[in-house]
Amino acid sequence: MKKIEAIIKPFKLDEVKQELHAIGISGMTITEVKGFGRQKGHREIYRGAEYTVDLIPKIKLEIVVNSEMVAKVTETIMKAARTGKIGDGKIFISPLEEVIRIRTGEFGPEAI
Amino acid sequence: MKKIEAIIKPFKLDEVKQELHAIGISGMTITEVKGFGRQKGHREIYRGAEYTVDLIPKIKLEIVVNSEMVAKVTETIMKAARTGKIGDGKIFISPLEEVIRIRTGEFGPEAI
Amino acid sequence: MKKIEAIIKPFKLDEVKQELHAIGISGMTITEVKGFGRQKGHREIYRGAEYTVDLIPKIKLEIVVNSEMVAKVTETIMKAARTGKIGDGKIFISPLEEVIRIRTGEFGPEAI
Amino acid sequence: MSSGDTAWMLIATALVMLMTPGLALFYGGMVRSKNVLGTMMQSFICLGVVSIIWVLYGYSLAFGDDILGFIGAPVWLGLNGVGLEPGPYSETIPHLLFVAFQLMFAIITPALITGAFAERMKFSAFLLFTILWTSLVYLPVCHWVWGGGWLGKLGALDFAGGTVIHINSGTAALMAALIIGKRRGYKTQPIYPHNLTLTVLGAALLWFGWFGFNAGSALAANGTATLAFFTTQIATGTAALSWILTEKIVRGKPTTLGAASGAVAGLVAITPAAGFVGSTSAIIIGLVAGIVCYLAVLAKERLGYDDSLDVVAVHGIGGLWGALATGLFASYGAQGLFFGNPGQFLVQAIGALSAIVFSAVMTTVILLAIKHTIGLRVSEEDEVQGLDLSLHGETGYSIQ
Amino acid sequence: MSSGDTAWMLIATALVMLMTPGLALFYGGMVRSKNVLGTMMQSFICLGVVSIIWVLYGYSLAFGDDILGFIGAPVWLGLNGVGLEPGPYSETIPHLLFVAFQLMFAIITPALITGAFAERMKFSAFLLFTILWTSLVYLPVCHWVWGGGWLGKLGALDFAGGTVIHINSGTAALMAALIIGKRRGYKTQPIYPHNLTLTVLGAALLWFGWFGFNAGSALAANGTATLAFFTTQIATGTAALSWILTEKIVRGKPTTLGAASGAVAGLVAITPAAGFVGSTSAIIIGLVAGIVCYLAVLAKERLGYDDSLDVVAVHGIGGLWGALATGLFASYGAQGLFFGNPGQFLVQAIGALSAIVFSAVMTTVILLAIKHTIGLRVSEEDEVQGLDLSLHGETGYSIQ
Amino acid sequence: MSSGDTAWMLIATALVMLMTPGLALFYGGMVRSKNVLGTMMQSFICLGVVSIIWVLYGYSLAFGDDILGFIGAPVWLGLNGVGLEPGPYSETIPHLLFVAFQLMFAIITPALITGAFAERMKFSAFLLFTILWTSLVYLPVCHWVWGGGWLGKLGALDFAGGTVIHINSGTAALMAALIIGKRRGYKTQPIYPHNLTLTVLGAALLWFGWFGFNAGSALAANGTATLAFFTTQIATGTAALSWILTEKIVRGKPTTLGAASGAVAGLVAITPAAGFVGSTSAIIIGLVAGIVCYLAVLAKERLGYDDSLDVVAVHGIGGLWGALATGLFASYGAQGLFFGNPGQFLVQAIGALSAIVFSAVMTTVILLAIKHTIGLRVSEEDEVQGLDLSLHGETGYSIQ
Ligand SMILES: Nc1ncnc2c1ncn2[C@@H]1O[C@H](COP(=O)(O)OP(=O)(O)O)[C@@H](O)[C@H]1O
Ligand SMILES: Nc1ncnc2c1ncn2[C@@H]1O[C@H](COP(=O)(O)OP(=O)(O)O)[C@@H](O)[C@H]1O
Ligand SMILES: Nc1ncnc2c1ncn2[C@@H]1O[C@H](COP(=O)(O)OP(=O)(O)O)[C@@H](O)[C@H]1O
Repeated sequence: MKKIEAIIKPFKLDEVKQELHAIGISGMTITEVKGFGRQKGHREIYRGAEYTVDLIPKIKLEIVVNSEMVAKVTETIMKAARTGKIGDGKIFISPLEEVIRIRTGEFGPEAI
Repeated sequence: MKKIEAIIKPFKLDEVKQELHAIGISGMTITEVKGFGRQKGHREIYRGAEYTVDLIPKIKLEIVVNSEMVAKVTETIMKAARTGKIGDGKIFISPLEEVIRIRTGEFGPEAI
Repeated sequence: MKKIEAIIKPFKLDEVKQELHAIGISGMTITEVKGFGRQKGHREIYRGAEYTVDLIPKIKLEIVVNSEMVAKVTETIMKAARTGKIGDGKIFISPLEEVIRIRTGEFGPEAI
Repeated sequence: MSSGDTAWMLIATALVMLMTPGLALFYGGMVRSKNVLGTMMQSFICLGVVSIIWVLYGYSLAFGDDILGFIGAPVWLGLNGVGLEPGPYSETIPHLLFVAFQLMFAIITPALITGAFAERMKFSAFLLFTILWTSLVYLPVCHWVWGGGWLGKLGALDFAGGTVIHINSGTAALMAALIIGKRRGYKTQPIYPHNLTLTVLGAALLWFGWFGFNAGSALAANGTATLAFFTTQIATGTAALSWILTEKIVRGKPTTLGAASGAVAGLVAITPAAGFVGSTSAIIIGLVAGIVCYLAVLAKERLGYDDSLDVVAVHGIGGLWGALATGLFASYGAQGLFFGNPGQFLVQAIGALSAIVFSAVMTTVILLAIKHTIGLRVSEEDEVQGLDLSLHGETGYSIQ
Repeated sequence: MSSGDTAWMLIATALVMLMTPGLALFYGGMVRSKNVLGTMMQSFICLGVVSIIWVLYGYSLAFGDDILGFIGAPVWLGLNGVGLEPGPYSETIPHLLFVAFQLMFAIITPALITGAFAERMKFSAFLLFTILWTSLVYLPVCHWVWGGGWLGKLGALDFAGGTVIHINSGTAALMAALIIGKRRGYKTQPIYPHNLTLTVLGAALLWFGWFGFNAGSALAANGTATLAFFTTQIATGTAALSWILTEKIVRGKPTTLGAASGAVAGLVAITPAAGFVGSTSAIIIGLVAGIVCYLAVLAKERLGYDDSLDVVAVHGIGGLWGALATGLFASYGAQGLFFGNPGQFLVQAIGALSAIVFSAVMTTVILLAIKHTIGLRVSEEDEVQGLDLSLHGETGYSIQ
Repeated sequence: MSSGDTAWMLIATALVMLMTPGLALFYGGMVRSKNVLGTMMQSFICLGVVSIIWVLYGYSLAFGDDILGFIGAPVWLGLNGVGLEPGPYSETIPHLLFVAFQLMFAIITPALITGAFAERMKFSAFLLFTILWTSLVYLPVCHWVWGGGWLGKLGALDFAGGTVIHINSGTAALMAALIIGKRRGYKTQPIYPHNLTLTVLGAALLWFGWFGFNAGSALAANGTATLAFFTTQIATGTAALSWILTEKIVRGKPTTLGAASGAVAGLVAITPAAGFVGSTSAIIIGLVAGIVCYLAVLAKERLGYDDSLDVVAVHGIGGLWGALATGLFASYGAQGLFFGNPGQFLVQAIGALSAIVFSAVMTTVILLAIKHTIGLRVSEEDEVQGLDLSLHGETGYSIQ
């Protein structure tokens, strides 16, 4: 089992979610985050003061999958989340040792 | 050392926190997240329009523990977070290589 | 490649961000979280009722780096985030198997 | 007819109307965010429900020719016969304007009660309750005091509604809290206000509107209106201050919610007295109101009933103090105990007591009837999800 | 001159002024949080733009000596000759006070339209539109009805602006929605209100201010003002209720946004009728307004144009119903169809129709002219980012 | 006594009362969310503190028989002898109503200053400051101008408080900002408004209430009140516009905060002139106010003192411009320089200057006294945590 984390642009969430659903991903966890990277932020003006805001709103998806699904999931995300402009985000893949479903106590692949 | 991540129902947070405290867990980090899974969302109505919101508020706990504590912690979470209804959430366990306490520079098990 | 997660005090974010930038870290992802630990919370009063709030606002940084950068990054965070008082936070280091840049499809160290 | 008095009563009526949305904000800010709309809705929709009742039969039963001191005769059903000429209750303003002014009082009274059962009542049950309570409790008590009924004849002083509105709704609130039961998680989970800026704003609108409530009760733009206006300001400001000073002593910190609550307590307490007392008395009435109502909130915590937004402590106890204080401090147009007329204090006590008993009994009957027919409370699941989504299919905020 | 009438008209004018920020909140709460300031700004800045127009030439073109029934003569440019003595439009209040009162109507009318093109118009285009629309559409129609123009002479009844303000802005809204096109993501992404507490607050301020709007239109503190005041309250409360009951039937849940929207629909519908009808007629007008405007919202969903905040359904349809209803129910100071005067209904229909045609044509011309010169719409990128940041460099909220 | 004038002054007084909570919202929205309640509290509680002072001795010292042109005699302590009959300051309204109206001015003036030291003052120090400043600065300056003191006798024109309220509080704000020092993190961390919808709402309530402030200062419902009302509207709208146009030129974007700030600047500037100038002059006064106050904000950024919410730029500079502009444009009931009376300009300058000097000196003395006794500033830790939690034990929002 692997954990896939993807940082994407917020307005792409619906599309990514739909495409993942289409390839059979039935669960994921979503967090609102702020990203710092190559994409530059925006300027804000409040009376005399000006600020450059370099933290950009992003969405983080966490998806736990069986190892054999990893390639398919990453491809799907890449296709759906891509705009081609700086700031499209990243996908991180990390090892996972165990998954448990709280409701039933099932674990391993069945719990996903 | 392991990292335990648990996605639970928000209103179970207090109970889970208490039970974990009772078994000697003295630290954890909590994030408000949205979950997508088997549990179905709700309908919202705004004038003419209706929306089905399939992202459900959840709480993510992150708890770093020594490997020997993993079983106890997961059991405790499972007991305290369980309602028996769909959407109770998941527990993910992943490897961790190092922990450092910023204040003291301690690392490894002492830092937890 | 490694994933470094740091839980820090919110008002230290700017300093940490700057210092990391100075050592060449060009990307990170930031989440508002609540921490539970040794640091004690505060008391809130609403008419007749009093509450002790033991969840303290913290900032979580996630930084993916090449393995050789890990030491430098953790040192930098430790220096910038430290106040010496309880609650300065933790750094967690975990293995990462793959990184992909969505925009270009690059992967591995190039994608960071 | 006087255009000056009419001008004042037009705007005074508008001011009292604004109090109901002000209350919606005051209450809305104090609940958890999942219940903010459901809570605001309960006040807001009273503007609709009670308006219709008032036209159909409400005004007539409250202010029609007296029947045995208890209720008005149905002489003005559908407001037939109510015209634009000055009417029986005032020489200088159109009869219909008096109807409008009194309507606004009838609207806010059931809205006040909603604070007691906030975060757990079914919307249908709430609507039914409002219709029944307005008809069976508000209309009679209003008639007793202002419509030519027995309490008014007895000489009870109630300048702008301490008994009719605050004791009445505060008593109903207590019964409602007891009958509907505690909120799920009360005392075991943290339940606290989600947006105190709304609450402060609501308190401000209440304060502003209350000038219409109290000074408008003079039914003219004259010296009495001025007196009521001024004592309202002084008592309210003082009560805001005395509440937070007491808090500071008891808890160590003066809170903003305390200042807002104290202001409302002061407004409530000065209501029956406003046009009868002087500035110094107003300071004392406010001072005591801030302290006593705060202590009543603390008492609730011990007694253990869940009056969600402290209607009993603020309106019940505040209204009671105000009614009695009127019997102590009255010196303009009437005399209280401190001005040589102990009988007035007794009359005030009788007035308060009868309102308490009547309201308690009737409210209990109405609520039990609803409980055993359509039910009062939302399901546990709905309560956990929050009224906004479960009853209204909405969420208050989606601020990213 | 009457100090009572002047007192009432001073405060009535202030009340109508408050409606524009009230509208800013009402609309602001309904858009996504990234557009809240841009949306509020469009209403707020009308308070500046239209005030200057009004002084320079607006008042004169609307209310100056009639030229062919169509427009006023430029006799009071820069308000020269307008004094503090009672003026041609009222015997009992200063002429300048009439100017001030009418200014507030001129301010809110273009602000109402902004709901149709919310979340996508350039600020410069909006400013230009407001200047042109006020000058070329509002001033003439206002003159027709109230300034001595042909519709007034024909006998069209419009107590407080059903035709001048609501049909007029509602029609403009429809053309604007069609010409500017749909919001990016309309029907494919979720687009819903970000803060309904603002919307409820806005509706409350509108309701409160509308007492000045309607009862102030009597230009005196008298029986007619009282009647307009009372029917406003009754129709509004009833419409709030009938909207949510219809919702309950159609969708299964009564919503808070529905109650607020229903209230506004009721306010709109009673506007032309306020001083002409009785309480029972007000109930009927409100009842129908709540149902019809809600159905008009549902119809929009089918017809497919993107009138972001339902200006057409609420102001256009609500105003039309009100104008026609005045021709049916008028019984105070004028007679409608149900009171033996079918001719009035016809006149009302003619009034409504001419406003619709004129407004539709002129609005289209103005918008197309702007579209093909400086452009109407923000870039796609700016629309995605939101107006607050892209046009104004601000964000509404940074609440941690 | 006139019921029309009384009606107007009752509501005008209520309108001015509403300005203080309006200010609480205006300021509250501009601070960081951790300080929202603490900031609102400082305005709100002035409603209590100053009310009590006013009854006990404030009114008497400001308006009692003149002593050497400097202060009023303590003839009305506890408001003894102040009745409901028309009093010395107006023939047509109850004396107590004049007391009430003036009280509202005394309340908002110290509240205005709080913007300068927002986000860092101890609540106890703030309370003490408010008591001392009201007693030692406001009361004398108010007496000088309106209570029969030397400035009024000299012929200084101050229709509704440009000198007494705005120059006075603006000067105090400057000294306060200098003495209390910068906020932790000023210029090194981002410090920006947390909720501009509150600020826009606050500006709207200020605007609305200011009609009572300015037009109420006529003390009657007459032509002068109408003039003051109308010029208030025109100057305010114009200033909102001129501020954002200047911003557009300087920074590239017109902001919502700018529109709200410009409106307040316009309100401030027209205050001393309101009943003395015509519509065209009002446009010019507003136009300049929007530009000058915005430039004063930019100047602050260079000068480096931390006047958190720009009280100096908006009230100090705006008030100064207004006072001088009155000496230029006065043409109703008095003549300014442009209408042939250069002497008036000189008198205005003297008035402004003496208020500045007196306020600066006295405020400095008071603040230094507090600083060296109980201390002015919260601890660094409390400042980082925010006033809401550290001083009041509350949080503004817990919206999930
Ligand atoms: N090294 C990193 N560690 C963690 N998150 C990162 C890292 N680099 C980038 N990110 C995240 O990815 C987002 C996009 O990165 P950015 O450099 O702006 O553009 P791109 O995705 O096109 O390379 C950032 O906003 C941040 O959230
Ligand atoms: N594959 C997954 N990856 C990450 N998070 C998941 C995954 N599946 C479920 N979740 C999380 O767990 C929550 C509960 O899952 P759900 O399928 O609704 O019910 P259950 O826990 O009873 O299986 C989801 O809301 C989501 O946050
Ligand atoms: N075992 C743990 N697992 C996950 N997060 C932890 C753990 N222990 C502490 N934390 C996080 O670190 C923060 C700081 O910890 P705390 O015990 O308060 O002080 P210190 O960092 O000085 O040891 C906590 O608020 C929490 O967010």
